[in-house]
Amino acid sequence: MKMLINVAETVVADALRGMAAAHPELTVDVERRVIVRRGAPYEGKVGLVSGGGSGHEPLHGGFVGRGMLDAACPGEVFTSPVPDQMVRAAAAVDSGAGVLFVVKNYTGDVLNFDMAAELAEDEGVQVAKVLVNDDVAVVDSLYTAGRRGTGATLFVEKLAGAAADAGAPLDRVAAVARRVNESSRSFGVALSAVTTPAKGTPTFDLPAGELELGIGIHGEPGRERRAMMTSGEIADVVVDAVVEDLRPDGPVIVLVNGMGATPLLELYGFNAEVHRALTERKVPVARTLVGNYVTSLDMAGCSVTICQVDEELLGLWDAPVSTPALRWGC
Amino acid sequence: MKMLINVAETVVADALRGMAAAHPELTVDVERRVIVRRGAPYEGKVGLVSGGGSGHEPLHGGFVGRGMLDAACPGEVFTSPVPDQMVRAAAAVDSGAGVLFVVKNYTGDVLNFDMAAELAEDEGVQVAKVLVNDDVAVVDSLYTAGRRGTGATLFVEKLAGAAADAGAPLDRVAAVARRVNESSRSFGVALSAVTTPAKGTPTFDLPAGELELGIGIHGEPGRERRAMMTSGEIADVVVDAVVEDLRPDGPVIVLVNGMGATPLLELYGFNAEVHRALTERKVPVARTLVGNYVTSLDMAGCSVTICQVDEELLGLWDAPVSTPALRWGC
Amino acid sequence: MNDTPAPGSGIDATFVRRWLDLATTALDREADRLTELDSPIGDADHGSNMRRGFIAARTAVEQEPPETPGGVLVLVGRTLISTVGGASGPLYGTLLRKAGKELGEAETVGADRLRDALRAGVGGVAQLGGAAAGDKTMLDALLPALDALTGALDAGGSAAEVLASAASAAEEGAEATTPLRARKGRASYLGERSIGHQDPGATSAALLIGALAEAAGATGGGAA
Amino acid sequence: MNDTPAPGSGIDATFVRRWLDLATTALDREADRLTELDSPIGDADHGSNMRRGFIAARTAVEQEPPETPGGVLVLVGRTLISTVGGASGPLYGTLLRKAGKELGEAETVGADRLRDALRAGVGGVAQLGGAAAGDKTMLDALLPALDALTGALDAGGSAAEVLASAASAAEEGAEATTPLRARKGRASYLGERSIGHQDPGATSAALLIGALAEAAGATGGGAA
Ligand SMILES: Nc1ncnc2c1ncn2[C@@H]1O[C@H](COP(=O)(O)OP(=O)(O)O)[C@@H](O)[C@H]1O
Ligand SMILES: Nc1ncnc2c1ncn2[C@@H]1O[C@H](COP(=O)(O)OP(=O)(O)O)[C@@H](O)[C@H]1O
Ligand SMILES: [Mg+2]
Ligand SMILES: [Mg+2]
Ligand SMILES: [Mg+2]
Ligand SMILES: [Mg+2]
Repeated sequence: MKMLINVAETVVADALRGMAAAHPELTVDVERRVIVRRGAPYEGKVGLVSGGGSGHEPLHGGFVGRGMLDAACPGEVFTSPVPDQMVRAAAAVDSGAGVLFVVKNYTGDVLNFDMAAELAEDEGVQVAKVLVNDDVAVVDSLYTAGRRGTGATLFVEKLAGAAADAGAPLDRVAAVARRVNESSRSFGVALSAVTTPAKGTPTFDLPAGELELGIGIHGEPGRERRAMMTSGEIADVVVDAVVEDLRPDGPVIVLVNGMGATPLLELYGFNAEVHRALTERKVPVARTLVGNYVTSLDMAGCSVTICQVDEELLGLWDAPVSTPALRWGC
Repeated sequence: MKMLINVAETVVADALRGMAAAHPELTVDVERRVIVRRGAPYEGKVGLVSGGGSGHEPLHGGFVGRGMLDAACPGEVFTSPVPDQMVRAAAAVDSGAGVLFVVKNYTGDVLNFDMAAELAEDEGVQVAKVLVNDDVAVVDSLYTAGRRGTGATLFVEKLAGAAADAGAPLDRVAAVARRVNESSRSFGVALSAVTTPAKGTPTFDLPAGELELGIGIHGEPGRERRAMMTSGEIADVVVDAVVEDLRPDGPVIVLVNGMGATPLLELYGFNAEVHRALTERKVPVARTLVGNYVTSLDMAGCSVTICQVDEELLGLWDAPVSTPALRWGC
Repeated sequence: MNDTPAPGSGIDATFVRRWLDLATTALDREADRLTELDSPIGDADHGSNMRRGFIAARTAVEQEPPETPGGVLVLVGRTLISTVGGASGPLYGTLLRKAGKELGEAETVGADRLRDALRAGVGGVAQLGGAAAGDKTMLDALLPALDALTGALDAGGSAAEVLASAASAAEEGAEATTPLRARKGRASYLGERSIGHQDPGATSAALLIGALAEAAGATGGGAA
Repeated sequence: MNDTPAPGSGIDATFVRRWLDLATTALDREADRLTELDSPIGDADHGSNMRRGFIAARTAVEQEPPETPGGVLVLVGRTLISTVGGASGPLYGTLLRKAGKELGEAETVGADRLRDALRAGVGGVAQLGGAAAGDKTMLDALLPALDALTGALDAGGSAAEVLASAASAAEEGAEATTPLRARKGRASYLGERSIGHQDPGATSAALLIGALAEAAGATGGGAA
């Protein structure tokens, strides 16, 4: 598999140099792997810090800016960052109002952010954490590490970011973040496997006529393999999965997310089917976002995340945001 | 090759339905294939209309909105639209101030837009045209159809759109568009071939250890095949090609563009090398845009476009824009 | 092909509609091959372009059948312009629109007028696209077809003979594009690398002329 | 391995540094295999994670070598936490940090203290990760190693013998993860589909214990 890289070892550092070059509104510490919103800490504002393995771009670095994250900590490809990064990020963005860690529910992320929270608190930063675990493909029971954090991360970062931007205190921002997570569900489908720079070959074999249902964002196989389906059939399966789990009784925001290599033309076509499927299931759609936002390197495929919203959450969604990858209202 | 589609025949119509569902700020005529900015025509404002084959998303439909296009006409995949679409679009956005057609230099686009311009003028719309032909990979001579229009289309649409937004008359908007085109150069590289929905298999064979230099955005092979290179080496080739042709003597805006399937992580890493290469060649970079903007379906690869800017053009670049795919300042 | 009588006294709207049917069938059958030819030196859409356009044209003609051969050709040409897009849409649309206009209001025309019509159409293509013989385009099938038709006509052949010789000339012309280096259309971007591939537009042009011979009861060029 | 004398009277900082060297070499050599194991049931990074961490740890120890075996282990653990990330970083970091802390300030310790250290480390892993025996994790190599070491010690074996039996137990434990269904870590997402693949973390744990035996002059577990 060909890649537009120098060598596998420097992929993350190279990308950070490139982010620094493209985004003067961000302070990128390439060596220590922390991306901070220029001007942070903002007086009186709760700081939002997230991070995770690289390979999901624009998540998280592309969401640093007004109305979303104050800092992001990119790990190696598909490898959670180390505590040092989050400790440094917390110190850089804490104005005294405290810091919220947005953590996707993976063993590695949880452990590293937990360690970082302890260390940051030792240094006098008040830290709250929210765990994002929206992926209904994972049967949440004693027998798994629990539901993965996927597309809902964007919703949590956006809505909690808007709350922080509006001046809400730490407990309030954390409460919004948790409510968003509880109101969100995701399900993903892969049409191709992922090739990581380190491995150089696809992580699994996916024959021509088949797809994987219930995949995550790390190139892991899903829960089930099926014969290839049409976009309409896939939308039915995916929408069923999220709607039956969330059982929304009000309007939702929908994220129709590309895994990285699926053309936008196809994603928009898929969005039409997702809307059709939601309408058939009597779920009103308040807002829609279509694009590659929570990706899995060069994987072809898509995921759908829905988040049920009330007036407050919808207002937070519509609030101004100005980051490399998500921008409106300012 | 698996695709997230229903059937090849409905790919464009499905995508338009999906755009309509995602973007209430656009009026999407799915049957007649015209995407119009809601509220158009805007009193006294020159209308900007573009279009071309589908498969390059977000170009052009994703650039409809304030400060950029008033309407876009998507053709079939990799097939220029038919005149009826542009005639309808022109009628929908003309406030009496006239309409500028932004046309990428391909035989099909040129012929169809020319026919449309004649027909629209018959209907009383004043039409100006600008031909975008920035691709230095095409040896422009009597023996080719001339340089292709690629990445500079984004610059032309953005800067001419800003001029129109600021109230400039048609001849002035057209002059800006032509100046932007003349100040821009592009060069593209493919790491994989394209698979169109209609064909279902890659348009050409690209073995594991090789890449194509000087490709366009329609899955055509390039001018030359070479052994795979590092991102830094590719940046040197690409930057040499555009800089030696444009010979800029002032600051440039850079578009580091993904062809569709190259992960954003790699694109940012490539951007670092492009900046390095430009700096080594003493070309100052005023602004940078990194992302998938002028794509070629599921092609892996990238292109670089530079546009030399003066104060005026830079101001037009920084002016507010609010479209699905490009948004800032408002 | 034995059940389609030669156009006897002349070429009428029914003849042109038979041609349209045969051409549409041939393009539908050969669409994948045309797209395949458009892959190494193009953008892999010529077959679907032509199929889409001719199916739309046939539908348009069936819905409101014009009464003159010229009327049918003009309607086909207009429909191609409105439904195909790409380079081939305006070019083939112009070919047929100009040819139809040349035939005027006549209800029946002879092979000599057909030659005039083809000449007008081919002239329109050359003017619009700016290509010349040897540029590796549809003209490299159309021009030899026009020449052969003219020659056979001068030699006093029957309509079927005249069209059969046009069909073989078109087919030979299409095949002869393989060694050429493209100078027009997107194949020209490839420079030297365009050599060694048959031009898709010349190939579809040969199919269209073949269908003409077939409509006249000559052996079909549908197998071009 | 014949040139590395058994640790005679006890285990000192030099011994632990020898272990670190051997472990780093083994992980470097086996990195691709570990990543390969992490592909069907994980995210294809375990080998590069472990190699990156141990190379950093060896560098850290070389730059400022601690003088006690506990000191070396604590430094290795801290470095892993600061350089690996993922699940394995905090878990292996905790394993070695806890083990090192258990050894305190002693300059030389016997095999019994090594057992105590391993027990403390393994306990730390279990507590941090919440996994139990049979969950298809690194614990499925570490727990059998601890048991075997304890048993061999009780039976009065030499340090080399004791560590050799720990190494074989770890290796058997790693192999025995194949039929298990994962209940922790990202392999657990796969449910039934995690069955039939050897756990990468258990495999790297066996390499680490193998390097311990190797450092003591027993035949190397580096080939786990
Ligand atoms: N300037 C031209 N003059 C005549 N024929 C042309 C010209 N440019 C392209 N063609 C013909 O059009 C064919 C391609 O048609 P098609 O694939 O449908 O359009 P596009 O190139 O826009 O994808 C070419 O094979 C060639 O025969
Ligand atoms: N909760 C846990 N307790 C113990 N070991 C675990 C746990 N979760 C994962 N592991 C171990 O970690 C290994 C994976 O490590 P690695 O691939 O480096 O991290 P990640 O899963 O974050 O990519 C697994 O093979 C397993 O042995
Ligand atoms: Mg990982
Ligand atoms: Mg085309
Ligand atoms: Mg074509
Ligand atoms: Mg892993």
